[in-house]
Amino acid sequence: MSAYWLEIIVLLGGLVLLLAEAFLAPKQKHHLASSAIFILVFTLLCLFFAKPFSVGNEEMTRFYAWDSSAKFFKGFTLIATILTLLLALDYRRILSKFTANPDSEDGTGEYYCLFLFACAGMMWMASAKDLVSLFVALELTTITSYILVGFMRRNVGSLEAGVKFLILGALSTGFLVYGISWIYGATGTTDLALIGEKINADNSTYLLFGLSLILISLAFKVGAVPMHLWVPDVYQGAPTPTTAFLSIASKASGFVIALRVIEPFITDPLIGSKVIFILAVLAGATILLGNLAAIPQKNFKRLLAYSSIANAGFILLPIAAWDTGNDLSSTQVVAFYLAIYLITTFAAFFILAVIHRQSGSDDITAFEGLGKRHPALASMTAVIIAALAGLPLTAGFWGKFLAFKMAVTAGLWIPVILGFVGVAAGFYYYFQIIRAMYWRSSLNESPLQVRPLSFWVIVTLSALTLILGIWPQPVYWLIGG
Amino acid sequence: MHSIAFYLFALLAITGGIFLVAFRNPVSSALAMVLSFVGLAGLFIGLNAYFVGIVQILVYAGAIMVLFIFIIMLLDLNDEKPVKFKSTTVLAGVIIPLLLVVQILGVIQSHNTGDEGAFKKITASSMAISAKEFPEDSAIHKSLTHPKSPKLPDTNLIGHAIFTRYNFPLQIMGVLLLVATMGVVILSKRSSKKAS
Amino acid sequence: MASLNEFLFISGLLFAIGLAGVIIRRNIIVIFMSLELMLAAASLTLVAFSRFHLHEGLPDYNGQVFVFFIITVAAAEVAVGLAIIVALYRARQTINVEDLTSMRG
Amino acid sequence: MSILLILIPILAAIAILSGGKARSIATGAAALNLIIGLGSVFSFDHSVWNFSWQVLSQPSIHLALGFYDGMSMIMVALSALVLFAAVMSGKCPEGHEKLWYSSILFIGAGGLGAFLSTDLFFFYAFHELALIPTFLMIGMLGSGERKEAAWKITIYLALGSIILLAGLIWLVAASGSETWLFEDLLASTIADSGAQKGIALLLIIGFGVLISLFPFHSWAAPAYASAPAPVAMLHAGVLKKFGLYGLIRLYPMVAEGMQAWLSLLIVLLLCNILWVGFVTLNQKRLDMMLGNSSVMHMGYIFLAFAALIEAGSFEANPLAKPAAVLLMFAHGISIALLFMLTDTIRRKTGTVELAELGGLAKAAPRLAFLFGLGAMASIGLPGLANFSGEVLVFLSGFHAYDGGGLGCVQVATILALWGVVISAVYMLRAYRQTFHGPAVKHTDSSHVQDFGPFCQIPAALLAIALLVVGLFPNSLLNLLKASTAPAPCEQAAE
Amino acid sequence: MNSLAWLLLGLPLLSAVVIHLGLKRLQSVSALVATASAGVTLLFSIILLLSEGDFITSFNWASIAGFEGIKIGLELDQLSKGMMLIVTGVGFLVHLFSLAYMKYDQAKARYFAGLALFMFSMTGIVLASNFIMMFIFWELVGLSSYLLIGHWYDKDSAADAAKKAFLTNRIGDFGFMIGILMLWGIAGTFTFSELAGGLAASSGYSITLLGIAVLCIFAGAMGKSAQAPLHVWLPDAMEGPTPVSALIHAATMVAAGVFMMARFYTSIGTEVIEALWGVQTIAWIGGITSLLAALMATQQDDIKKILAYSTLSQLGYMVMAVGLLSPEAGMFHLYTHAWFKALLFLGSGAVIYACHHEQNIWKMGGLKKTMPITFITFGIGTLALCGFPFITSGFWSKEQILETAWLNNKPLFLIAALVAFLTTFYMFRLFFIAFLGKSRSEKSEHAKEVGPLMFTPLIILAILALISGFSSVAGIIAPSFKILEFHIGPAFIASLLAVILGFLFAFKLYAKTDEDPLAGHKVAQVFRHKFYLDEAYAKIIRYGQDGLAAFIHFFDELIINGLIVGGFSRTAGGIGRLFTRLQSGNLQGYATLFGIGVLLVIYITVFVS
Repeated sequence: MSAYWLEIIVLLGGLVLLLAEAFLAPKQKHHLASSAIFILVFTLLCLFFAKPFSVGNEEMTRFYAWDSSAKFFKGFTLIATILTLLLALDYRRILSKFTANPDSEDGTGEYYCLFLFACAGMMWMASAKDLVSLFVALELTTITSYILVGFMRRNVGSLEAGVKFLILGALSTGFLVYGISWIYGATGTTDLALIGEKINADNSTYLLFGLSLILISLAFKVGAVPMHLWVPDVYQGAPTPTTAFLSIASKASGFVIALRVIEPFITDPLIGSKVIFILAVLAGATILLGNLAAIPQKNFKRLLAYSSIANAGFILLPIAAWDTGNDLSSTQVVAFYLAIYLITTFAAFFILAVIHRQSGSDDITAFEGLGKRHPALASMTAVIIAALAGLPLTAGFWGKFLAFKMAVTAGLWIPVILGFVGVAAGFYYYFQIIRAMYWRSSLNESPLQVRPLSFWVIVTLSALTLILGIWPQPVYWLIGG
Repeated sequence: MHSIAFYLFALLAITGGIFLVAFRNPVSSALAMVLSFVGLAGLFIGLNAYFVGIVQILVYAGAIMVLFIFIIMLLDLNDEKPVKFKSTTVLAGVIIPLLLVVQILGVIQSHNTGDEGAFKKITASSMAISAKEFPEDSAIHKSLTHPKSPKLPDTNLIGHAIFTRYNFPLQIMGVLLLVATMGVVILSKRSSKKAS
Repeated sequence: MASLNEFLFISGLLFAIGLAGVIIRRNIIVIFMSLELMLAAASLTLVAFSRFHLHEGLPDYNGQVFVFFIITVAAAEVAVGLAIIVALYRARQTINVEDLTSMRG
Repeated sequence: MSILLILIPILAAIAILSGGKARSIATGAAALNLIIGLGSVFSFDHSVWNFSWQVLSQPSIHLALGFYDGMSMIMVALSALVLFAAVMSGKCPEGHEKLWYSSILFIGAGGLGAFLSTDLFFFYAFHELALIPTFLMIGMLGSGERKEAAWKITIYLALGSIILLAGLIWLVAASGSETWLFEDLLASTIADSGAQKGIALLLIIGFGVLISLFPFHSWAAPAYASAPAPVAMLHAGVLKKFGLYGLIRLYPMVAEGMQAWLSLLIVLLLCNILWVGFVTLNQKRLDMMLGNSSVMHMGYIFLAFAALIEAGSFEANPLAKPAAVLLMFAHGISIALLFMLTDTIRRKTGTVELAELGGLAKAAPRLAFLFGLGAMASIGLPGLANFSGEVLVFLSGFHAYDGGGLGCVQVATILALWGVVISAVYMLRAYRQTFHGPAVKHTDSSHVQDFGPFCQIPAALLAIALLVVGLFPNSLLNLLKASTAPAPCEQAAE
Repeated sequence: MNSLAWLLLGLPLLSAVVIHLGLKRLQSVSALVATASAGVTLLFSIILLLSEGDFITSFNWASIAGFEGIKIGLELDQLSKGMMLIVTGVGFLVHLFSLAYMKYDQAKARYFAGLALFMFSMTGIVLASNFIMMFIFWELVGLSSYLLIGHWYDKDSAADAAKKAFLTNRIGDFGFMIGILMLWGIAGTFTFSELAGGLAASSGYSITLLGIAVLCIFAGAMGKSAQAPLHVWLPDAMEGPTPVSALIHAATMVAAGVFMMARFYTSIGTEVIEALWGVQTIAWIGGITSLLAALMATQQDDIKKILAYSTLSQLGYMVMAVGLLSPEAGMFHLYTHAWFKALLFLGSGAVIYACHHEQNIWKMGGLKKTMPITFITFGIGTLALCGFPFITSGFWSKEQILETAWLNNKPLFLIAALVAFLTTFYMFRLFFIAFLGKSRSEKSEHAKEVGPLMFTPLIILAILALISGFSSVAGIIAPSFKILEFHIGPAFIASLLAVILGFLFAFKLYAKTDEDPLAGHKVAQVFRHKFYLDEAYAKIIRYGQDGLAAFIHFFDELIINGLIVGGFSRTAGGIGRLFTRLQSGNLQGYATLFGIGVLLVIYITVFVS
C-alpha cells in the first residue's frame, strides 16, 4: 500500500463520519469518536505496511517525504489524535454544555471529525519537504485548530481564545508566506532539498531574512518566544481536548517542519553558525520565559501552557545543537523528547479533565485534598508531575537529559545555564500541584469519581512513564535510533 | 512595466493600505482596502501575472471584501470609540513597521541583483524556446508560438502547473476548503434548543 | 522600468503597513483586513520574484502557483475568521480587542 | 545481592501504598535489608546477583548494580543501617502511615541505589528518588517552618542536581568513553585541560549544593530541623554523602582540573567549618543546631578531598580517601543518631528550644547516655567512629608536609582544627542545657519517661556501629584496602 | 610481661564496660568490681616495676596501604613504669576511699564506672608508645574528667564546671594536634622511640617550625596541666566528688601534661630542644602559673579551692622544671606531689564528709580534737607540700626544682622561692583555721572521725608523703627520676627561709582569729577574685565568641540566605511576574510584542554577524 493512502484513509474516515453525523441521534454522537478512534487505530496499523513511492512519481516524491522521521511523526500524530479523542469522549458533557443543549450531545459530532482532518493535515506536515506542501498542510491544521479552539461557541473563553488564536495565527501565516517568498526569491525554488544546494554568499542575506521570518512563524506554531503570547490564553480558553491536541500534536508537527526547514540552512557552512545562534537565543529565551512565567500561575491549565512553552525551549536546544558529535541526530532527540512529552502531557490533561469534571475548575486549588479523596489518582498525578519536572527514573527525565546532553556537547552554555534556572523553577511550579494534593486539605472530603476510561488511560500513561523512566530503549525502536 | 504605471499603481496600493489603517470607520477601511488591492492587481498585471492580478480583483476585492463589508453591516459596527488610539500603541504601530521597513531595505541593499534585477521583456523568441516543453497541439504551445502575436498564456501555464506538478498540494487545499466550510457552519449555527 | 528592488520595497512597505494596522487597530475586522493586506504584500513579493526569475524566458510559474494557494488559504481563513468573529459578537456584543482580556497573566 | 537491596524497599513501599500493613512491612523490609546489606558487605559473596542491563544504547547507559569498591560497600552499610534505624524511629502521625513508611523506604532505596550503581547515570538518577518523598514528608508532616523548608530543600537539590547533570554529561562527552559505566569512564582520560577545569567546577558546584558546601548551605539546616526524624536521618546521614561519594569516585578523571579550584575549595570548606561553625554556635534550638553542625562537618570531608587534590592522586596521598570515607560513614551514623534522639526529645518534652530544656538526664538517663554518645562522637571523641575519620583527615592534610613552610592545605587543616573546638563548644553547651542542670517542668520525671526498650533498638544499633568503627577502624579500612581493584561486573548479554 | 601490660590497660576498661552494661542496678557490686580492678592493676604495675627490661609492643589500629598506620602500642620503660605506679597506687587508694565516701550516693555505679574509665585512659596515656595514641587517651581522660566533674550534673555549677573543663582542654588539644601533625611532618613518625632517629634523618626542616611544633605540643600540656592562661577550669573542677579531685585533679591527670612533656623531651633529647626558638616560654608559663595560683590561693575560703590552687601552683613548678630542660626534676616533683596532694585532698574529703559537705574553712575549726587521724595526716601533707626540710618528700623534690632554676634562670628562681613562701603561708592558713581553734559552726562541731575505710588510705598516703622523697625509696619505686646530689646552697637556703617565713606570717595572721584579717584589703580582693580572670574570660566568650557567632549568623541569614539566595528566588519570581504582566490579555499588546519579537529575530539572524 502506498504511503499516500494513510492520510487518505484518515480523510475518508473523516468524511464518512461527517456524513454519519447528520443522521445520528443527539445521544449517539459519541459513537463518532469511537469510530474515529477505530479509524485511527487502523491507520496506525497501516503505517507499518506502507511503502514509499516509486522514484518516478515526481508529483508525489517532490512533496512527500517517507523517511523514519516522517513515519515516526505520522505515528505520533495518530496516537496523539487517538488520545485526544479519548479525552474528548470523557469531556463531551462540558463540550455539549457550551455548544448546544447540555442534555443532548447535539453539536459535538463535528468536533470529533475535525480532529481527523487536523490529523491528516499533520500527517502531511510530517512528510512535507517542499515549502508549498508545507504551507498548505500547515494551513490545513491551523485553520482546523481555529475551529477547534473556538468550538464552544457559547463559551466566552473559548471564543476569546479563538479570536486571539485567529489573529495571531493569521499574523504568523503572513510572516510565513512572506518568508517563503523571500526564500523562493533567493533560490528560485521551494524544494527544501534544492534550497540547500543553492546557498551562496550572494543570496545568503535574502535567505537569512526569509528564514528568520519562517522561524517566527514556526516559533508561533511550537509556542516559542517571542511568538508564545497566544499560548497561555488559547490553552486556557480552548476546550481541554483541543488544548491537549494543540500542545502535543500541533507542537510536534511544528517541530517536525522546523527540523525539515532548518536542516538545509543549519548544515550550510556559510550561514549555519547564524542559524545556530538564533536558535540558541530562542531556546534560551523560551526556557527562561516559560519556566519563570509559570511560577505565579494559579490555573493548572495555564500552568500547563507555560510548561508547554518551556518544553518548546528544551526541544529547541537539541535543534540548536545540530548533530554535533552526538550518537543521535537532532531529529531523533526531538522525536524522543516529543514521544515522552506526549505521554506525560496527555496524562496531565487527562488528570486535569478528571478534576475539572468534579470541581468545574481548572485551578490548582481544585487539586487540594486529592491525596485523601483518591489516593491512587493522586499518586499517579505525583508520578506525572515528577516526569513533567524531569525527575530521573521517570520518562520525563530522559528527554531533558538527551536535550541537555546535546547542548552541553555542542557547548551552548548560556542556554544550558538558563536551562538550569528553568528546571529549578520547574520544580517549584510543578511541585505546587503535589503540595496542593497532599499538604492541603479540601473542604470536600468525599471520594472522587473517576470514569473508568480516563482512569485506565491515566494508569497506562503513568505506567509507561515509569517503565520508560528506567528503560527508555523502546522509544529508540520507534524513532529508529 | 513602465515606470509611470508602476508608480501610479504602487501609490494606489500604498495609499489604500494607509487609509485602511487610518480610517476610523470599518466600511471606509474596507473600501480603502479594495483600493489597495486594485493597485496591487495593477502591479501584478504589470508583472505579466495576468491571472494573479485578475484573481486578486475577483477574489479579494470581489468576494472577500464583500464578505467583510457584509459582516460589518450585519454587525452594524460603528466607528471605533472616540477615546481612540492610545499614543503608545500608535507609536509602537508606527515605529515597529518603520523599523521593519528599514530592515527590509537593509536586506534589499545587501545584495545587488544586477542583471537579474533589471526588468526584461518577455520576447517572442524566449517564448518560443519555452514552448518546446509543451506538446505542439496544446493551447500553451500554440499561444506561445502564435506566429503573429505570441501571448503569454499564463492562465494556462498556471493551470498546467497546478494540475500536474502541484496536484498534491491542491488536494490538500481541497480539504482545507472543506474544513473551512465546515467550520463556518459549525461556528455560526444556532443550537436547535436554546441552552437553558 | 521598475527594478526588482522597487517591487520588493513596495511589497515590504505594504507588509509593514499591514503590520501597523494589526498593532494599532482595535476593531477585529479591520485587524483582519490588515492581515489580508500583509498576505497580499507577500504575494507581490512572490510575483515579482517569479517575474524576474526568468525560466527559459518565461516567468517562473512556481511562484505564481504559490500565490494561488495563498489566495485560497486567505479566503478560507477569512471565512473561518469571520465566523468566529460573528460568534464572538453574538456572545459578547463586541468586536473590540480591548474587551477580550478575560484571560491574562 | 545488590539488586535485592534496592528492590526490597521499593517493593515494600509499593506494597504499603497498595494497602499493606505499613509498619510491619516497613520494619521487615528494613530489617531484611540490614541483614543482606551488612551480610553482603562483611561476609557474603557480594558479587552474586550483580547485574548490568543496557537500558539505552545511545548514549550507552546500563542499569548496572554491584559493589564497585570498598567505598560503595561502606556506604551501603551506612545506608542499610540508617534506613533500618529510620524505619524504626520516629512516631508516625495517625492516619499517615502509608505516606510515612513508603516515603522512608523510597528515600532509603534512593540512597542504596546510588551507592550500588556502577553506572554513572543511575548513580545520579537514584539520588533523585528521594526528592518527592522528602518534599511530602517535610511539607506535610514536618514541624516548625516546614513549608518553607520543604520548598528550599527541593529547589536547592533540584538546582544542584541539574548543574551536576551538566557536569556529568560534559564529563562523559569529554572522556570519549563508550558507556556511562564507571569502569569504562575511569579507564578513560580527559585530555583537554580546559574541559577538565570546567567539568571540575561543575562537579564541585553541583555536588557542593547537594553536600551543602558554603555558600550553598542555607537549605540544609532548616530542612533537617523541620523534617520528620527519619527524613532528617536519611538525608543528613545518607543522601548527603552522595555528593562526596561522587566527588571521590570521579576524582581521578578530573584530577588535573580540580587543581585549578583547590584554593577556592579550601576557602569554601573553611567557611563551611568556621563560618557555619559560628552560625551553629548561635543556634537556640537543638534541631537547628544539629542541622548546622552537619553542614559544618561536611567541611572536614572536603578537607580530605582538598588534600587529595593537592596530592594529585589516590596513591600520592593514600590517607585522603580512607579518611573521607571513614568520616562519611561516621558522620552519617552519628548525625542520624542525634536527629533521632532530638525527635525523641521533642516528642517527650514538646520542645527543642534549648532555653526551655534542662535536667533531662535525671528523668531519661538512657536517652541522655545515647545522646551523649552521639554528641561525643560528633565532636570527635576517640573511641567513636568520627574520631578515626577526623584524625585521618587531619593526617591526610599533613601528609604532604615535610617540615618546611606550611602549604595551603596545612594551613587549612590547622584552621579546621579550630572547628573541632567550636563543635565541642556548641555540642557541649547544648548537651549541658538539655540534659544537665536542674529539671524544669516539662523535663522532670513525672512528665517524661525514659526510652522504652523497643525504641532503644535503633539508637543502640547506631551507637554500636559508632563504637565498633571507633574502636576498630580497621573493620572499615580493610574493606577499602581489599578492593582497590574494581571487581568486574558481568556484562549481561545484550 | 607483654600480656600483663595489655591486661593493665584492658582491665579497667573491662570493668567500666561491665559496670555500665550489666551492673548498674547493683551499685555496691559495681563499686567492688572497680576497686578490685584498681587493686589488681596496682599489683600488675608493681610486678612490672620490679621486672627487668623495657619493651615496646604495638598493633596497627588503623592500617592503610601506603601509610605507616595509626598504632596502638605500649612503651614500658622506667618513666612509664614509675608513672604507672603513681597512677595505680593513688588510684587504688582513692577507690578505697570512695567506697566509703560515695556509699550513699545514688549513682554510685556511674561514679565507679567513671573512675574505671579514667584508670583505663590514664594508663593509656602513660603507656602510649606514640603521639596519636597518647592523643586518643588524652581525649579520653578529658571525657572521664568531664563525666566525674559532672557527676552531680543536676547542680548547675557542676554541669558548668564539667563543660568548662572539657572545653578548656579542647583548646589545648587544638594546639596539641597541630603540634603532633607538624612534628609528624618534620620527623616522619609518631612513635616516641623513633622520634630522635626520625629527626636526625630528616633534613631541610625549619628550626623555627620545630620550635613552634614543640610549643604547640606544649599547648596540649597547658590545657591538661592547667597552665595559665588555660588554668581556669581546674578550680571549678572541684565541683566533682572529692576523691575524684584527689585522683584526677591533683595527683594524676593534671600531671599528664608534665608526663607528656617529659616523655616527649626524653624521646627527642633535651639537647635538640635546647637549640630551639622560644622554648623558654614553657618555663616562664610554668613560673607565672605557679605564682599566680599561689597568690590566688592565699585568699580562698573553700578548702578544696585552696588545694586546687595549690595544685596549680605545684604544676607550675613541674612545668617550669620541664621548661628548664630538666624533665627528671619535674617528674620527681610530680611523683612526690601525687602522694601528698592526694593525701591532702582525701584529708579534705574526710573533713568535708565529716562536716556534712561543708567546704568553707571559716565554718570549720577545732577539728584537731574531733578528727585526730585526719588532723595528723593532713598535717603531714601540709608539711610535705610546704617542703619541710629533710623529713618530707616535698622538700626533696622542690629542692631539685629550685636548684635547677638557680642554675638556669635566676628570675624564675626568685619566683619559685616566692611561691615556696606563699605555699607555706596559705597552707598553714588553711591548717590553722580548719583544724585549730574552736569550731565555728554546728556542722563542724558534730564532726566525727571517719571510718577505717577512709582513714587507711590517709595513713598510707601520709607515710608515702614522708618517705617517698628519700633516695632509697625513690630509687625503688621511681628509679628514673634523677635525684641531684643534695648540697647546701642558695636553693636550700631559699626554701628554708620560705618555709620559716611562711609559717610565721600564717601563724601571726591566722592562728587565733575567726575571720580573715586581710579580707578587706584591696590586693587581697584581687587575689580573692582570681585576678578577675574568670570574669574577663566570660566577657571574651560573650562578646568575642558569642558576639561573633551572633554576627556571623545574622550575616549568614541576611546576606547569603536573604539577599543572595532570596535575591535569586525573588528575582526569578519577579521576572516571572514581569513576563506574566506582558501577558496582558490584550491582542494589541500581543501584536506589539510580536512585532518587537520579529524585529529582534530578524536583527539577530540577519544583521548580527
